[in-house]
Amino acid sequence: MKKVLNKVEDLVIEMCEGMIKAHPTQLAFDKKFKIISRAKVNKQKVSLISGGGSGHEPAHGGFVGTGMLDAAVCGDVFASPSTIQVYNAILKTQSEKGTLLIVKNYSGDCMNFDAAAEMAEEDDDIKVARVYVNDDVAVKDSLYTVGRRGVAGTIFVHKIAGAAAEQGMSLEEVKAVAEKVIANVRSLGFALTSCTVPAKGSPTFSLAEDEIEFGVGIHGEPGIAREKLPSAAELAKRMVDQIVDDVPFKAGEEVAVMINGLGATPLQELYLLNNSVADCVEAKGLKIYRTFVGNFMTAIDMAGASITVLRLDAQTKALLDAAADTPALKI
Amino acid sequence: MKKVLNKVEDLVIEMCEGMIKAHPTQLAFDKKFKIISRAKVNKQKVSLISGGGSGHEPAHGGFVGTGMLDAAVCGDVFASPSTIQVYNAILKTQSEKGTLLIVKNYSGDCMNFDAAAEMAEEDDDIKVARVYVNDDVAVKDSLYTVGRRGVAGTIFVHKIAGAAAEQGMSLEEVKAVAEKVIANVRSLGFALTSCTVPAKGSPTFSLAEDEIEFGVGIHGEPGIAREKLPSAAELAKRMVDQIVDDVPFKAGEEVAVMINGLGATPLQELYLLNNSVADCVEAKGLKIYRTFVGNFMTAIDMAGASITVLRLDAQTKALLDAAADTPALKI
Amino acid sequence: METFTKDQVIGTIASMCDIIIENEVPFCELDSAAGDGDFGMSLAKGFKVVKAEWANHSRDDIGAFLKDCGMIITEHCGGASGPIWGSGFRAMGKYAHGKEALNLVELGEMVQAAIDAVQKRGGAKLGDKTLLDALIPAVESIKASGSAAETFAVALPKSAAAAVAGGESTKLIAATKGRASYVGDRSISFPDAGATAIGIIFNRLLAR
Amino acid sequence: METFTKDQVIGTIASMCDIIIENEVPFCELDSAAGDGDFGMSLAKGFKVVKAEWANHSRDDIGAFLKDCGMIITEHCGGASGPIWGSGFRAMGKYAHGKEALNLVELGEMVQAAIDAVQKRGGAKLGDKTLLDALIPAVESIKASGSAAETFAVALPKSAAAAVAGGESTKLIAATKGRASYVGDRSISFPDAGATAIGIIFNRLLAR
Ligand SMILES: Nc1ncnc2c1ncn2[C@@H]1O[C@H](COP(=O)(O)OP(=O)(O)O)[C@@H](O)[C@H]1O
Ligand SMILES: Nc1ncnc2c1ncn2[C@@H]1O[C@H](COP(=O)(O)OP(=O)(O)O)[C@@H](O)[C@H]1O
Ligand SMILES: [Mg+2]
Ligand SMILES: [Mg+2]
Ligand SMILES: [Mg+2]
Ligand SMILES: [Mg+2]
Repeated sequence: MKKVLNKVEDLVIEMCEGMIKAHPTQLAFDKKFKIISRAKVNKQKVSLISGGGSGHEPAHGGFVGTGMLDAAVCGDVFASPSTIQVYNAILKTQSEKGTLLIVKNYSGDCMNFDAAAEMAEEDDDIKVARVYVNDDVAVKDSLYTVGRRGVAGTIFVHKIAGAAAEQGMSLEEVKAVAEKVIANVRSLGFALTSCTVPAKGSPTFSLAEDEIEFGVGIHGEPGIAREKLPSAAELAKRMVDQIVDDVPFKAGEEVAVMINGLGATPLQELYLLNNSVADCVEAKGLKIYRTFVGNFMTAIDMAGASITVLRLDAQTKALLDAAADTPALKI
Repeated sequence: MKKVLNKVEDLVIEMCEGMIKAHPTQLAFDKKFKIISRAKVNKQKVSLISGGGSGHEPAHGGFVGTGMLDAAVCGDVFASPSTIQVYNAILKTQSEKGTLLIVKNYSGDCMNFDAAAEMAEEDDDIKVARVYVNDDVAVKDSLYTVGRRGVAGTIFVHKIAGAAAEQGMSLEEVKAVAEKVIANVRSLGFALTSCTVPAKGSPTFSLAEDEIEFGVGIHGEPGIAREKLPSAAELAKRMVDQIVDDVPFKAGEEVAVMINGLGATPLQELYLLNNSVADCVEAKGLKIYRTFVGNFMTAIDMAGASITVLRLDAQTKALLDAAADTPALKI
Repeated sequence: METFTKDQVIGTIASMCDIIIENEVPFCELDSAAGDGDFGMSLAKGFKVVKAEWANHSRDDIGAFLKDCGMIITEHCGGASGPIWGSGFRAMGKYAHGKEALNLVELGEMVQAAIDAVQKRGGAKLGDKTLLDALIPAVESIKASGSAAETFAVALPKSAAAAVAGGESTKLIAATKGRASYVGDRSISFPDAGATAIGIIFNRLLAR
Repeated sequence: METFTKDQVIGTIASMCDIIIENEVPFCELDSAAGDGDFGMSLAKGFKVVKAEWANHSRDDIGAFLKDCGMIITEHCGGASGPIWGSGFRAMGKYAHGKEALNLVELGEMVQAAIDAVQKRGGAKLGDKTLLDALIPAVESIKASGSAAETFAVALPKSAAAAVAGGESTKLIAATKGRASYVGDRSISFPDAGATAIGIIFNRLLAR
């Protein structure tokens, strides 16, 4: 393993402190509970908290700021933050209008955020609502499973629910907007290489020089199939087909598109992929309202990318366009 | 080589088109001469043109927009755009106030931008000024060499000269500001892995699992020394020392810091590096006015990073803080 | 009637901490095949704190001791393991409130309380390819031994064997809960990390 | 007096295109040691267009033909090679304006014009570890042969040998111009890509 690193066990703390030093007027960091929050809490708006394991940078700390999150709770690499950490984030950003937890749908995250919400409701009478993002179409959703996992689509939930909260909507309204985004967003990812979890020190899986892992998540979990590396155009077509047919999105609808790098794939390739993706999305009769290309929800140092498509309506379009001022996204 | 790619020879064009599709209202693309320019040229301000070989994304196309560049000319991967391409960019963005070319100090780039400037001055009576960015302290500057090369510090020149142009300054004034930035900016980089030039298909150099190449540029050229991977803190100390002692910057002065990823290094490591860098810069008695962490000037898919420090004064501080709205940098 | 004393319970938890810390890497490897490879680390992280804070846990009774352990696990274990093992320990603490010793029937009831809490927290049931697939057979075995008034010496090895068999059985099923569920049928033939770990911990405890 | 006719010049440039295109990969490798590995590609890119547009170049005289080639090289060669080879060809075109044939003295003067243009554009001189280190000895050799009224058959192999020796000599020096200069002393022991290529091209032309 070759990384810019001091001691592995200090990674999350040092990374968060490096982030605070880069954005000292915007962000604050609680070292004990590893909470990145806005430097100044606005008690008059619904508070938005997200978080999860670390290793997804800039998610989630990079999306803390005006128009998006109020706090991000940082677990260890790929491990949900504990109930106590989340509980303290709720206390720290407590507002008059209540708190919305934006949880990526993973057992660990759900259990910890749920338990923390119950604690805050029972012990501190804080109104806490929760939404679970589950945009990854690589995972089959059925009654018998925990359902799809949450990946890059989470950023659209942060952005749109964040704008709703900033406009002064009630907890119920912000939650409804977040759920509308979740119902309309789908993603799919692929890996050219595994990531390396620093504490483990070696890649989680290995791929041959001409192989990809199709349908991966954001933790180095295996995807749904291992296969030969296709061209960017073939990859785009197949992924867009699978995403668009899942909801399904219908011709004439407007969408936002996100081409998300998983950490080690350069912008060069992401923009090249967007070239094909945009064509495929338009070939489906969809109208691209806005596109985001970059590293938003990564899997440490994995080479690969994910494609996210979000169906928009007048309300979500306006909220997507609303001002946001965070380290990783400014609009 | 494992990349998201169609045909290697179409890479630059497809990447540029993917960029335009992501930012259709902001940018325009001239396919024949591979020029990314603002969708709307403002003829009342000095035009700023930069560019160079491709492979440094988001540089330079990502910095085209209000408050920064007017056009970026895209060469093939790591090869300067031709004289004719640059000449056409000058024509395309011609303004009443003249044109400033921001050239990274490489033989190829200098020769092509110089020849293009002469062509535009002689054939079209366009006032063209030029500045050469040479911030890399890894390279010894002497009377007998071509001098230091231009790396990530170029982004500060784009930003600050861009703001000066946007404010309506004359060509002479914008050039003077750009030269002030160049005189006060220094960078140093290191690589954990080589990059892979797509047309070649294999890494330019190879490093052992515990080795870094210290003092690399942004083209996979060898650095100044190959050595054992130090800790992030050691790396930061040594690099900051070398940068700060070069000018030299003096205690009490205010600086901007950029931690620039070379393409495949995740934000996690960049923020962790910033944590150490900020401490080292402050230990030198310098005051950090503003910090930028991210991928700004990459070497395709190289793992590694560079550190840039820019000494500021009242004028450059104000220009650094001025509004900018480009795909890769918004202020 | 034969009982497990408070000191024996405390000694068992001390051994359990050591076993979990020693197995950090192998437990991570168990989680690599279909999970995300951090199970050993997440678990060890909390149990290391349990050990570091050893002198501070209440010794008032078995329940108070287990509750203090449970709070630390909830705070310091990462991932899914924090709420699962934390709520399990806290539930055992609640059950054993005021107790100075446990007979076999009580031991069974206490572990059942842990299982109920884990099910309440995570919503999994037998056959979902989680550590419940080892814990449930183990507790059923203890309960049967309790009804048959067997000695600890007879009952515990049987229960450990049931846990191991339960862990083995997870090889045959596709995960439906936890991270391994995302790979669906590709999780078949790899046993669940949590369930396998339960079998290993039980056996090592017996060996001490 | 012996001369090189317009058709011979055109034939030589045709061969030169082929040699450069055939050597795309080896020329890139020459540039990998201390440069950025793209020299072969950059050069070939322009000469491929010279070939593709072959029928469209003016045949009015040697100068017109070389100038058209030079314009294409300037437009389509990437990197440093575009302005260097482009200005060289354009300068030869200017020198040979109106000429239908060249004697040895004129050939020397024409190559000297190219060298002057390259020096004007790039500011390098002999010993800076650039292609000038091959070109300058080669042209000096031609000039000497011209003064001595040698035949082409005697003069050209001598000039090619001087180019090769000049290329070899770049091994001993640290680059001060071009990308290789950034590695300073680490460029020592690797010959300059451009200078080595000049030697190879001269020799291959003679072999045809
Ligand atoms: N909902 C659940 N109920 C009970 N046990 C679960 C549940 N989800 C996961 N587990 C157990 O947790 C183990 C994984 O723990 P860990 O690696 O810490 O979690 P994470 O999935 O957050 O990485 C699994 O092997 C499984 O035994
Ligand atoms: N200033 C210069 N004058 C003359 N020749 C030069 C100069 N700079 C570079 N060269 C030549 O160009 C060659 C490299 O060309 P190329 O690889 O196309 O350029 P780049 O440095 O842009 O990658 C060098 O080997 C050298 O011979
Ligand atoms: Mg985990
Ligand atoms: Mg080059
Ligand atoms: Mg796990
Ligand atoms: Mg080169």
